[in-house]
Amino acid sequence: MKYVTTIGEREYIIEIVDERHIILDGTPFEVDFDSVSGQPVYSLLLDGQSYESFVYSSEDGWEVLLHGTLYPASVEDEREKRLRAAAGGNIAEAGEFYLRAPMPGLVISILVDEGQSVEKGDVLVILESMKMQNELKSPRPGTIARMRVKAGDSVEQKQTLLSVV
Amino acid sequence: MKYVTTIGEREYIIEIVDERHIILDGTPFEVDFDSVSGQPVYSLLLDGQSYESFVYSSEDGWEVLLHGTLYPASVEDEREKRLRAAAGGNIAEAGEFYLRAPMPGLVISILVDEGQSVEKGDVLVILESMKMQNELKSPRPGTIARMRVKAGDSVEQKQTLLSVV
Amino acid sequence: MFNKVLIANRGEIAVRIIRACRELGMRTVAVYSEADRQGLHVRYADEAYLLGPAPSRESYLRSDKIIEIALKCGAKAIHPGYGFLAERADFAQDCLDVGLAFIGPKPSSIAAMGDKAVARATVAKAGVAVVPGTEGEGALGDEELLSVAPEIGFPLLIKATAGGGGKGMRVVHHLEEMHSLLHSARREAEASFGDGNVYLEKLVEGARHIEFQILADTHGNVIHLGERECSLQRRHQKLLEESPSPFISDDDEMRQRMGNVAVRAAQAVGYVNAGTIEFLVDKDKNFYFLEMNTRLQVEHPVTEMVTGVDIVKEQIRIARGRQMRYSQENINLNGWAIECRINAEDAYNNFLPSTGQISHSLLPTGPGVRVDTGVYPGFEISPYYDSLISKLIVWGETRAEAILRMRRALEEYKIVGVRTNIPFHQNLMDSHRFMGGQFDTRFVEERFSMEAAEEGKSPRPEIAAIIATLVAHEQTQRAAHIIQRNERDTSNWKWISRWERMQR
Amino acid sequence: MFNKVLIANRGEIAVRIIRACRELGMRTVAVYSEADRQGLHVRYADEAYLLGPAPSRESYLRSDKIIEIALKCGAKAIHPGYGFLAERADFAQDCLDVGLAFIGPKPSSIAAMGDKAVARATVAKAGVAVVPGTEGEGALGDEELLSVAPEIGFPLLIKATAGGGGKGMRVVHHLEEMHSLLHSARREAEASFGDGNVYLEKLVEGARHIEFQILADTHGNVIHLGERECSLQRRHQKLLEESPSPFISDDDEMRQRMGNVAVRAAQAVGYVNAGTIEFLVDKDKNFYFLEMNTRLQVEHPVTEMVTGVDIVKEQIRIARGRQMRYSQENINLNGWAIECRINAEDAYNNFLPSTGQISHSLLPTGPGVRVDTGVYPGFEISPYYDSLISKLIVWGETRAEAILRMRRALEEYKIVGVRTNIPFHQNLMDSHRFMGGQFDTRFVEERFSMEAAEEGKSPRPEIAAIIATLVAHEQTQRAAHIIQRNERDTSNWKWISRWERMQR
Repeated sequence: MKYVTTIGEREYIIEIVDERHIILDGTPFEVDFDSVSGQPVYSLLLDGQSYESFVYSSEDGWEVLLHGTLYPASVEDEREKRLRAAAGGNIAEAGEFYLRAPMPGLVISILVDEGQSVEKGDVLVILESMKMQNELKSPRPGTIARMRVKAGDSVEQKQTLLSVV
Repeated sequence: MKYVTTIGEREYIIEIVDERHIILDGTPFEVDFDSVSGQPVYSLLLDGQSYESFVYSSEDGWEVLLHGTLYPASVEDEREKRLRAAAGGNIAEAGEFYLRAPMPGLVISILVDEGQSVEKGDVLVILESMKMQNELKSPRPGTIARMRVKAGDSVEQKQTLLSVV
Repeated sequence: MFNKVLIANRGEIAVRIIRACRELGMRTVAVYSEADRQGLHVRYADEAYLLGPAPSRESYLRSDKIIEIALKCGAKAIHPGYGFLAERADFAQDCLDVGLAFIGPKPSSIAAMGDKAVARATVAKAGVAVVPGTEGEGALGDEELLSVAPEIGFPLLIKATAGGGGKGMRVVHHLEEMHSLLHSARREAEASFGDGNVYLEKLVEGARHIEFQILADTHGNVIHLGERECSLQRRHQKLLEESPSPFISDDDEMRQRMGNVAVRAAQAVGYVNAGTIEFLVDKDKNFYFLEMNTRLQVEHPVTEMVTGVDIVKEQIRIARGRQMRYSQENINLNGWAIECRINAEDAYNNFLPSTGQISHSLLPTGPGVRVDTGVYPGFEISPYYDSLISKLIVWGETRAEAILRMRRALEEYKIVGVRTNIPFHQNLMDSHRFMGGQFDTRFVEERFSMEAAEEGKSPRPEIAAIIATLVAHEQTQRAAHIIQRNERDTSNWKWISRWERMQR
Repeated sequence: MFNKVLIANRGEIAVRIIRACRELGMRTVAVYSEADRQGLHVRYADEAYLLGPAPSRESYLRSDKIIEIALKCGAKAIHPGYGFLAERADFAQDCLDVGLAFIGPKPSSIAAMGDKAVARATVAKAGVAVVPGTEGEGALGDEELLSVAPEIGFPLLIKATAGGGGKGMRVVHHLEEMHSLLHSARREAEASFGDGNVYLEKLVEGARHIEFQILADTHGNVIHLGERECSLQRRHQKLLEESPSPFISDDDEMRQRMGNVAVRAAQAVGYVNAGTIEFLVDKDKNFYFLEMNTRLQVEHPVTEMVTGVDIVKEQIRIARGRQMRYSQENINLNGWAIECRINAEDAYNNFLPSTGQISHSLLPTGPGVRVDTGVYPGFEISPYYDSLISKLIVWGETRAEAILRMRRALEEYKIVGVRTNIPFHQNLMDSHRFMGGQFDTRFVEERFSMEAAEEGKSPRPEIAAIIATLVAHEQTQRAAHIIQRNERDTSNWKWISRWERMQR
């Protein structure tokens, strides 16, 4: 099975030959890969080099935490890649962004109004949790839509607060 | 629900009123009982006194490990108790005893022959595991039957080695 | 003399205090909120009583209920830990009024030091230098504060009068922004301490935060246990502490000078039991009294590791009216200790608190490593309390050995279920400025970023790519229910564990 | 000078050594059997290579393969840990022959001390008293041993020439039983060391086992790090060690006298690196040389806790040709340390080994507690290797504090999935003879029983009865699928966790 894995700007062509062998950009390696205690912690032996990392699944793929560094990665098999190429561009980027509560908490204040246009990095909502006030920012420029909460509301984790179009 | 629980010589009448209340030999107590992380480790708050213990299920009931002391306990609801009274005596005591390997290992030697009569505590088999030689003894007097293994066999945990009738 | 102690706290510090009592042969009583039934302090204590619902105001801040429980269960003393009721003079007084020993200072000392304004005035009278700021009582209104601000000069700090730990604290750079900042500071202070009063303080830039541990007994003995370096903070929350301070290091003359001032400040309020004098130190080694924390500090273990003094046990002995077992001459700093505060905060997402159940954890162990924690696999990190999961403390013969040991301990430490700031500490350990001891209280926020830190390191994106691919591949196979038969023994249990995960 | 080390071992000691290398900035190479793919040493090392199937002879005893791996991966040194190849002179020689540093003594020293008979002759020549036993080379046949036995007198010990750790050791009370005991001893020795040779030794009754830690560098410096009390044994397996020994305690004159003899014994074989001289001490404080262990000891941490010396790091420095960082004057025993060996053995079932997967564990933490372990939740305890799960070590200012601390640590320690001997240690901590330091090498087997120990304590059968009943009740309800609705919040997650257990 052949995969195209992207980290940052760089693309890696990784072929999984069998349980014990892979080919990375044309170079073969012996692998012994195993999760630890069935947890999202993985132990990799790559030609004898021992690596251990956390792997989280994220909105747009995977996050690999290795030796105190986090690598966001997207993994596609060749078919998927062709499909996406056909569809053209990243839909997520163009589509509507939903701001969700990263943790349960109390909405202290909302700094924008519906229809207001915002820049990337603008603070949209202040959410209090664990006695700390946390600023939730806009990931991209756009216009505020669907205001779902108001100051004083307490919200659940992942609850949608508002959207940016 | 009413239970009769036996530890050693002593019998305790324990009525479980609801999630939070029990009656022990006529005395009511408030209880908050919970397993820790879904493990066989239990936290008991009894009128505010905090106890923590392991609970293992054993052949003839339960074993409670509390503050470094092991209490073998048998728990019966009243119906069971009546049934047993009717049946008369402990069947297990009278029945055939199967000696099972307490852990995987290698049978070093068998010190008895089929048909031989043994006393309680007689060594029946020597089993090697973790580089240690372990003596497996007879729990009661009887006669050796069904010899299932021979010296040199390696055996799995719980595998039957022989029986005493 | 009491021998049954109620611990009016939760989490790692409640566990720490229960252990000290245990080791002194005393009975322990825990109190807990509905969110903490499975807390370690409930499991480890001899007795445990429910306070109420999860929110602090309905549980750990219910001084009336706590005292009622103490009287009912026959506890003769109360240890408040830190936070919650630890620095509330009225609570300490209430304890004494009903005949309970309060394991801490006299109510009058708490009151004197608890109101930062009074505190500064008091120690100033004793000839201790203080940072410029609002004098007089701390209950000034916004208008007064806005008018006095220019005299102090910008940048300045808004601090909660009842505060501590950065709660309700704000930095003001211009008069314009001050009004809104006052507003949010008061709100946060109100939420945290039930007291919205704030005061102003000159912000000494490029300053270090260095504090001295004080012990004082009822026989008039007052000593200090040397300093703790606490400059590494984010949003005025300490993240890492060490003892000694690399800034003082082997300048024993400075250590003794600051220590003597700290002792004098404590004596100025007739202090008894354990306390901490916080100083601001500028680059020319001038130091100013900042505040006194009239309680056990989160970071007390680094002092224990280098002095060998068990501070909590000493607190209890002092509260029992005993003499301290140490005089100033006995106190030497041996080796070097570092503490990393492991918080349930996502180092890669603006340090947002992370909640959830800890499904798995692997603690660092071995020589020179100490972990103080109140959580374990299966425990739920709730949003109700602070995000401190554990304190990872290491000792080394030298600072270099301590740093190397902390690196391996951080790499070993695995916590699954919530995101943590462990990667932040790992990057900090690798930063040259930290290794060189070149940092001030603004370092983390202004001169340190995860990205920059990680650029410095030799990255292994290709390894990450391989791991991500193997995980994705495994997932695809699971989805397709490909369970291969006749696997070699060695990989059988691999399939089994996958199967288990499928069942979850 | 090497900076990449291969660790030819497994379990807690491999982890211990990897940590020391890490903290010295060296790269580490692990080797593992098919049963240990998930071992901590594999996870923590920079590199890891498969040796072969689970049985030791096909993996950890494959010296040829280990050396081959070292050369292939560019490791320049090998640390053997304890057991396996640690005391095989031929292995040490093989390393040197191919240019690998062996982190341990010279092959000649291992050979001299490894054959107990030669060892005794050697140190006797150096004027060190030895226990009466078979002289000459140890390869005597059964007939010779049977004939010489009466001269030594009964009771006597049969010990494996290649042995250690009680493997292949037997006590003989009468000539009649000696033949069969010789047989089983040789068989066990063969199985454990691949060498069935045994020798005889007078059994000094009421004796204590006290050993001295030796450090020697290549510059001719030889020092001792004080003693370890190792009398608490079962079937000649050490269960608990402490330093100092309560028998020597503050008798510094005796300590120095024994220490000097230990140093002389080490010098007699030109010893280099870390080693241990074992003595038998009778009640009149006469002491006899027993044997020298030419390796790192399982119980080395208690010495580290009281001396502050990191013995493994010192081993590596010595192997790199450096001078020791300590001279005899620097060595003082500070406070008291106790180590409990936590074994996968059922304390209530004749200490039978217990195997299985560790499903959950909660480590004791906090001040003065150290855990050295190679296992974690999810790890499988296999029958292939010894039953040591972890070493629980505590430090206290006094022996009393250490005992109290060990009690609370043992109570905190939770291991689910295998039975352990933790209850044994808990009862030992409560026994008056242990507290009083009144014990010899026969104490555990002859004067200590779990039952008797537990009778001493205030039993709580009614609490156990309630717990058993509640568990049985819960099980009945589950079986009946009674899942009550509309539970109060506080007990919801209780039902959830029950539900989860139902799904398992």
